[in-house]
Amino acid sequence: MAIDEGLKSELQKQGIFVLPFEQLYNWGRKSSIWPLQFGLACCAIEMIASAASRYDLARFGAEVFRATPRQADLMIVAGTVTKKMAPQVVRLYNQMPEPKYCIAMGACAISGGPFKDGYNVLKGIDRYIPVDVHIPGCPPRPEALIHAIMTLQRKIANQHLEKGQRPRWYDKNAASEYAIPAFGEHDLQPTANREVWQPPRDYRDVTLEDVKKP
Amino acid sequence: MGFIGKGLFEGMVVTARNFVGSYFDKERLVTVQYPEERVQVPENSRTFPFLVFDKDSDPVASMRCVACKICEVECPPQCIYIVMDRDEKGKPQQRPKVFDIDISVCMQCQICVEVCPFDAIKMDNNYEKSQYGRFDELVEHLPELLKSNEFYNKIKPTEATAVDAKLKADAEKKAKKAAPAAKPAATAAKPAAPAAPKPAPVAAPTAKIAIPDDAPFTPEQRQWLSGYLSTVAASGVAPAAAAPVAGTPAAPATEAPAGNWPWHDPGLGMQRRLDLAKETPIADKLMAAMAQTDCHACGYDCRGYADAIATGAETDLSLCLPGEAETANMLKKLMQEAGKL
Amino acid sequence: MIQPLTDAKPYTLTPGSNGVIETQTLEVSIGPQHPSTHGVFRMDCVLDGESVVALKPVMGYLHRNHEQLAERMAWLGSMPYTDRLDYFNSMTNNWAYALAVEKLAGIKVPDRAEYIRVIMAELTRLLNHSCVIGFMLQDLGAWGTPLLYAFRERERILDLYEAVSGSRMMCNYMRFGGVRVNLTDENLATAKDIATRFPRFLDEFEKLLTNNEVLLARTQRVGVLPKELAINAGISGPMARASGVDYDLRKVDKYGVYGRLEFRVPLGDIGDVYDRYYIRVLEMRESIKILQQALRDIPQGPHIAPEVKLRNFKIPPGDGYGRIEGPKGELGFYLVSDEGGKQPYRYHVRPPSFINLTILEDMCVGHKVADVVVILGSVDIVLGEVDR
Amino acid sequence: MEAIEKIKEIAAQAVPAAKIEIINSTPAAQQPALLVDREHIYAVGKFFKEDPRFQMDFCSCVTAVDYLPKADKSGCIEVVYHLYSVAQKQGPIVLKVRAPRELDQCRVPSLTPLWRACEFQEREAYDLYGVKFDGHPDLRRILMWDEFVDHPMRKDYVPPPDYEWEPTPHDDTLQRAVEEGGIMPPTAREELEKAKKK
Repeated sequence: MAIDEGLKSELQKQGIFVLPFEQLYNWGRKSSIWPLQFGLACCAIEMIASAASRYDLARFGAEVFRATPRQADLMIVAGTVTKKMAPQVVRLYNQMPEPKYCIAMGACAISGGPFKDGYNVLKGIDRYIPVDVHIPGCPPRPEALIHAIMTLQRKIANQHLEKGQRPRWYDKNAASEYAIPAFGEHDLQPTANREVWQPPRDYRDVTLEDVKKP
Repeated sequence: MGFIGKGLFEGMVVTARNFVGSYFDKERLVTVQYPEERVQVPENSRTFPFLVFDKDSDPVASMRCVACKICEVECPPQCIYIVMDRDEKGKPQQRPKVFDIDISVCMQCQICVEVCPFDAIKMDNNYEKSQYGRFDELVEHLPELLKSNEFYNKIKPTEATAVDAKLKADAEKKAKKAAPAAKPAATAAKPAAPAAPKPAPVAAPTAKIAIPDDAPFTPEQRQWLSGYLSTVAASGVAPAAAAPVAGTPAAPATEAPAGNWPWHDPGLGMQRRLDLAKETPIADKLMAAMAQTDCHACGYDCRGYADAIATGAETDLSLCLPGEAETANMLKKLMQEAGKL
Repeated sequence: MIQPLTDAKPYTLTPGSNGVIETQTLEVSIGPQHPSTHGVFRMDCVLDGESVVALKPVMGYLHRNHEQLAERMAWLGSMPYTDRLDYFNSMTNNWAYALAVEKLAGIKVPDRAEYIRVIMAELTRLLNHSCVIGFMLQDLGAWGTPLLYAFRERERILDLYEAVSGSRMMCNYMRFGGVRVNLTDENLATAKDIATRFPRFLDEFEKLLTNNEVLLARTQRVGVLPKELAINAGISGPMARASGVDYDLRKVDKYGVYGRLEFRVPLGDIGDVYDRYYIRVLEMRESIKILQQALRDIPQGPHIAPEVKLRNFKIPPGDGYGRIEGPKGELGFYLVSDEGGKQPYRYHVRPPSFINLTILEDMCVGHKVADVVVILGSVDIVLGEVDR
Repeated sequence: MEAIEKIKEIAAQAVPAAKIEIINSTPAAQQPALLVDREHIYAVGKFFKEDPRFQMDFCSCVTAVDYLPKADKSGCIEVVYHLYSVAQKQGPIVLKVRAPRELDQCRVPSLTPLWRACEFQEREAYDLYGVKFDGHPDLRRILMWDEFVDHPMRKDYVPPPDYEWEPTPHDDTLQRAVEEGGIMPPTAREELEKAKKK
């Protein structure tokens, strides 16, 4: 059921907004992303800065930092996830109700970043939980976090309610909890959740030839 | 002293003043309405590295990076990966074939910029890099990394102007140094003429004059030379005589600094350089085995490193990063031949 | 696995032997995810009713192996990592590391660089102290307001940092033998502007807080730290000075050019949370004095010692300990160099906030659980530094 | 403060049984240390703390250093204490004590009864280096989790195999990855194994 674009804009001029239910629904969801008040390291300070007066995350409906995961929609993994902290992070994500999103803020949260060679540093939170948006940077500027939230809003706005295109969490039986790693004698057990983390393709193949291409 | 609750009241006055003031006082109205308006980032601001090239028409040829791998070694989180470009014969081309920066690891410390002797890598100030994916999107390859000098000038005018001036001065100095050496070099190079490019046969005036790919010319020289040769060809003057004089011998001359080392030319292959240094003392031979980029990756220029090895001041033979294993092996071989190892 | 600190007593409502109703003690784990633990820090508290009976700090949730990574890379490579130790104060961290290396290598720093370092360090102190007070008030329940004011001022200082060093938080600004970029006149004017404007902000801040009855009621005589214990437990920085320990490395070691600058060291006498709050306000006022003197006296000249090599920097074998007065206390680097000298053989950070946590239990026992977060807030910890 | 030789003399007089040795630091740093034997480190520390000439009441920094055995000398774990005096504003006196590297013999007396400042720092040295401090009131792991068995800052510590594919790996990293069987794309693995066979 599509609405004619011309008619739509004509109506809009007269103050009547016609839009599919899906769009209204997504608009509501994307305009009230409540993050979990949860900072890990350096990036958390920039996260606070983006919620403070100068960058004012409230303009995006995302300033309501909730202290409990039960009331949060978004987990901003802001900082280095160490192996000692990883089980807690996964547990927090498990405790969040669906639909839930995860932003990996900063190099450490994405891949371990500069600390990736450390014996106690997890090489990216996406080993255990799915990540929706990655923000590179060390730390990213507050604007970069806002940009990521806008990116996430775009993702939410493009989700469909129709059967077959629905996001994972509309399915009652879909997993919303992820395995929590246990502390082992030398390392976390398991070291990665293979259902969540898949190795990518090999990336060492973009060469000078690709520059010459128009 | 005052009444009970005076402190609280005073505090509320402060908040009230801030609240009301935020409507009138610019000092108190601090919010930046990103994304509609943006904070003017200072010129020094840095996010992720990019590679500079000089000419828009040919980014590959005018790339400043010579793949010396200093940044790869010095990068604290090891997020740079470089493979040197080689032709079919395996001869280094003084430019990277692969240059990857994993910006999901990069800590924006700017150390790569500081250690680069060629001003080839610089810091961008674009921070809007959020992506849905991690590997496909967050690894920057050559096509994304290469940015023009104009772009660099635009984002960091002061710094880029200084860099341009420095590069220009360096080039002039190099040319000046080369000028007195030009004449002896020209005569010296004559015996080596057979190896020099055979001038194109006198053919139709429109014919493109082919300059062999391995001829030791910089792109500018190459361009000038092909222009020159075609005018010569077009004017009907026998190029057979003109070309060797005008073109070939001049090339090592512009490349060779005051020391007049014919092998000091990164465009030549290892074997060719060693041939040129055949009859010379061990220090020169060692020098000929280097990559000739004068990148200071070893802590010296090529001459200095060779002298240091020859005098025994430097014992580590694996310091020549752009020369890779080829140079290290050759240095070892030369030292063994000289009986110093 | 949480190990119980005490044996659980049986829960009973029958009167005990002396007529008092016996209750069970309750073990509460505060953190690692908690709004007022300043990061990923955990406290295992044993509560009797609302009173704290025992408390054990649990840390390591941000242990990211800074020391081991530093032992694998060149001396310079660790400089950007020091930014990430105490991520509020990257400038002073840089300075501490540079100072330790300069001590080992015997490098003399040009005068202008020393002045630039003083300016940057004092700006950092302003930034750190105002934010700490904001965070502490946040723990007290003053949701937002003081913190927002502090962050508003912080942005001004960060703008200067970015203009000078290129990054807001992770400056990576100091180099062995000086600083990376010289300060321009424009930067100096900005710094002057901050120094003249900051007292006004402090006045406002103080009006908001210092005499506030709620703050007084919640902080006075809470978390008292006696002077002897403070010295014995190695407490340093504003926390020690609030307990009356007259020990400021800027006065004692006179590193940099602090010997030439005039300032007082404010001291508290009770050592409670309020003293620790007020000491920071007073220190900020002294910092402004230092800033004004440094901005007045800053000489022309080179900003870095020219003989110091950027690459292949080597240090003769041996060890040494260099320390500075960071905003949180004594920040020291113990460095060992071996035969090669290209990288540290041992690289140890003496983090002030880690050692300042030693007496957390002593300060908290006997107080209500709501006071624990305030006391922790007044210690001023940053987990990047506690766990490294 | 007096020269280090003088300090050593005074300390040797006060604790006659102690074996004290001067270790020089980097020439420029000029922080020579006193190496004290394990049996007497507590007595020497107590002397420096209480003697009115020194009054070393502030123990600033405690750390351990792991020296691997070399051709000419055996390895050891060295615990370093930096002492300062708040009362007299002087210092540092650096005390060092050495213990064998073997885990069961790696014990030194704890100085926590003298200075509370050592409490957490000695726990950290125990956690990361495996030095057992006799007399420490609460010697548990502090940074790593309780179930962890290794001492990761030791120079011979081998990290667990958890290589994950990095787009910018270096040859030695990749080599290690193949040996460990880390998480990596199949193409990369095939290529590497081919290269290895060659």
